[in-house]
Amino acid sequence: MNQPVDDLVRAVEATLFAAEEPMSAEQISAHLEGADVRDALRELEAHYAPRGIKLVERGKRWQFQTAPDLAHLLRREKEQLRRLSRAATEVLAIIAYHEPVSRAEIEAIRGVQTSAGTLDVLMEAGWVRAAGRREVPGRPVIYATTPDFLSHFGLSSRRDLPGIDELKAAGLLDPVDDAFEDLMEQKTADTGPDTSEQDDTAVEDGPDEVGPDEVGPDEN
Amino acid sequence: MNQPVDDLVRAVEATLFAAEEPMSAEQISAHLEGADVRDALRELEAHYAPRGIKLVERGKRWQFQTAPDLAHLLRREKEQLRRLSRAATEVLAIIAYHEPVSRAEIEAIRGVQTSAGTLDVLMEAGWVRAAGRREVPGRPVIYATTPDFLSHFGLSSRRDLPGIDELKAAGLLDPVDDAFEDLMEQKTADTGPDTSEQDDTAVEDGPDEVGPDEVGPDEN
Amino acid sequence: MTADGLLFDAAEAGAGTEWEGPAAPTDSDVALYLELDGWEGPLDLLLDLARRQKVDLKSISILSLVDQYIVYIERAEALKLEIAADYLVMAAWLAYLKSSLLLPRDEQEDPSPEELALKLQLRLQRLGAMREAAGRLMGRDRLGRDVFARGAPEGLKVLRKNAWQCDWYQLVHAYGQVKLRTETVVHMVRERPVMTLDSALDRVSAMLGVTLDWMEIRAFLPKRTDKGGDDPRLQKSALASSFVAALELARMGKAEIRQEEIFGPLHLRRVSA
Repeated sequence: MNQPVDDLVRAVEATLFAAEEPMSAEQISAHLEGADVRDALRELEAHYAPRGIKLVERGKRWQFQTAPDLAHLLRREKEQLRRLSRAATEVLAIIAYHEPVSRAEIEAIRGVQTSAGTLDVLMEAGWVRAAGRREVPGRPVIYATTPDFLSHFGLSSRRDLPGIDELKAAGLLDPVDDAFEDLMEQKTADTGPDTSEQDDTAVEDGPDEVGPDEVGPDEN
Repeated sequence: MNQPVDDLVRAVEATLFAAEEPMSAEQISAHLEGADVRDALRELEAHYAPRGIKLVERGKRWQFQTAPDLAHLLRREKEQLRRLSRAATEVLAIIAYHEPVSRAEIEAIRGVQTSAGTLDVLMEAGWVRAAGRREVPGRPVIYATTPDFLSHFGLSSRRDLPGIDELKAAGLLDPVDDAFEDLMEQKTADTGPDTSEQDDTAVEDGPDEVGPDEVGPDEN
Repeated sequence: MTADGLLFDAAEAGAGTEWEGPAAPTDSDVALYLELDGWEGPLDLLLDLARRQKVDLKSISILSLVDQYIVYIERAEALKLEIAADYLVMAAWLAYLKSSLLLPRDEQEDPSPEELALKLQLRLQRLGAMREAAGRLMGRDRLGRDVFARGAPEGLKVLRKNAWQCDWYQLVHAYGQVKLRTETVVHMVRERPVMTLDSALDRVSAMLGVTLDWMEIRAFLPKRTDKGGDDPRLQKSALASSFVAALELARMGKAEIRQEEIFGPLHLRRVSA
């Protein structure tokens, strides 16, 4: 009934099974004295696809986990997640969809200051990390998501973020000023060519002077 | 390529996978709304038999574990070359020339205290062993060299070690040399990262390793 | 372009209103008042009010949104609820925006009220999009809630084993160092032929007693033929001692010293009493 299983496949299977953390193909390979494990990973992924356990790739790292459709069987005793505040979920989403992003940029979208605890919670959860500084005046710290974020939310990569393509296409991931400028240009294009000169000037002047703050009174 | 897997089998598989402890058939059954899981367990056991993971029953409780023949993957050993510290080398030499000796005797010969770590290192290296106790008050442990010691240093017996007169003839008792080498050793320790290994050992051995202090306790 | 023409675009449509955290306020106005703390600032409240225009999410009216906001704030004030300053500032700004949008404009303002309204709408869109995205993100199969990692992984361990290095030379050399360090150190002072100051004093004063003439100091030294007198070290010692003896005798007034040139021969004679 059982066919013999390839030795390398068995070794990769056992390694990932015993691992306490997701492992990249390189890490698995290093653990198995440099063997090329990519085929074995694909084979295992296919083998486990219909089973109660799955082998999944999350941000280039592989891990075994239970099948999502069995959540109802497992959840009752294992609910251990701390609920995130609404602020924290919003900040997390903004970082994930815009990364890397500075705190000021997060606040521009949310319209409120981000309390110090909010980013801390996300960093403590291991989902968000500081990812350097933006090379603009003040050199603000910028934030990005981590591989653990992808693991936790079951994303193979950031491209898996729900609706990210639509949001991108709709320009909703662009800053307000950019979107505004685009809209004004479209408007200009729609109206007659005779007024284009005047409108162009207006458009060019507009966004420069009107920062996001000036759209409405900011809270502070 | 993959046949569909029975729902109950999948559920048992996921339950055992996520479990933090081995589970009895009754526990699994209770977790799965009273389903009879025995057949599912047998099926899983057979399914995993040739794989890198096994489902095993131990004292009526079931658990997944890495296949025994792959246990070596869980604990890999990596050899790290490390130079013996000067303190350890001295202690080893004293044991070789005077064996069996107690720690107090070693200290009397060296003129400085010997940290416990030093003897541990020599025993870890497999060159020194505890060789019983000296029948004097306090019954101190006495130490001797091992056959591994002889083979590592290319000696057929301890008598191959050169005597004091030979050492003198070879210039190994030359005080100028000593001072010079101390200087060189200090210099080496101060420079490049290539000596970090040596430094590590020095830290382990603590005050023993500090050259000039070893001249004698009267320094303080 | 009128304010009413400002639309939320399609991406806003069909947005789920579910996300984790505090539940969205209910439709009841009373609840609205009580849950003032439920909003994170004026933009959040505006977005929520916009979502309430359920007639058509695609065509939110900025003007009616402004009205709703202002009414909301006014009624909250009427109930003497404490309202954070930023809500009031937003209310004032929106009132200004509304009047600008409604009143005929004589002069060209820059930016125009339509542009300000558009920017406000764009901000609301972005916040709405992120709120929806957060909801969908939280609704995914999450590790530790919907899917689970292995409960008790054995763990992969890499054990570092030390391979200690030492060779024959280092071993033997170390022993040599120990021996050398602990060897008893003995200082030997060899016996040397010397003439003490006392014997020089005796000798010089005795010899001075024989004559009143000047005598060169060398004449006081032991003869080569004396016992041990041929030892240059004794000669050196005797010269030094005799010189000191001569100085001593001169100090006591028993002898005179004379030297005719620098480094010249040194003479002494007895002082006649």
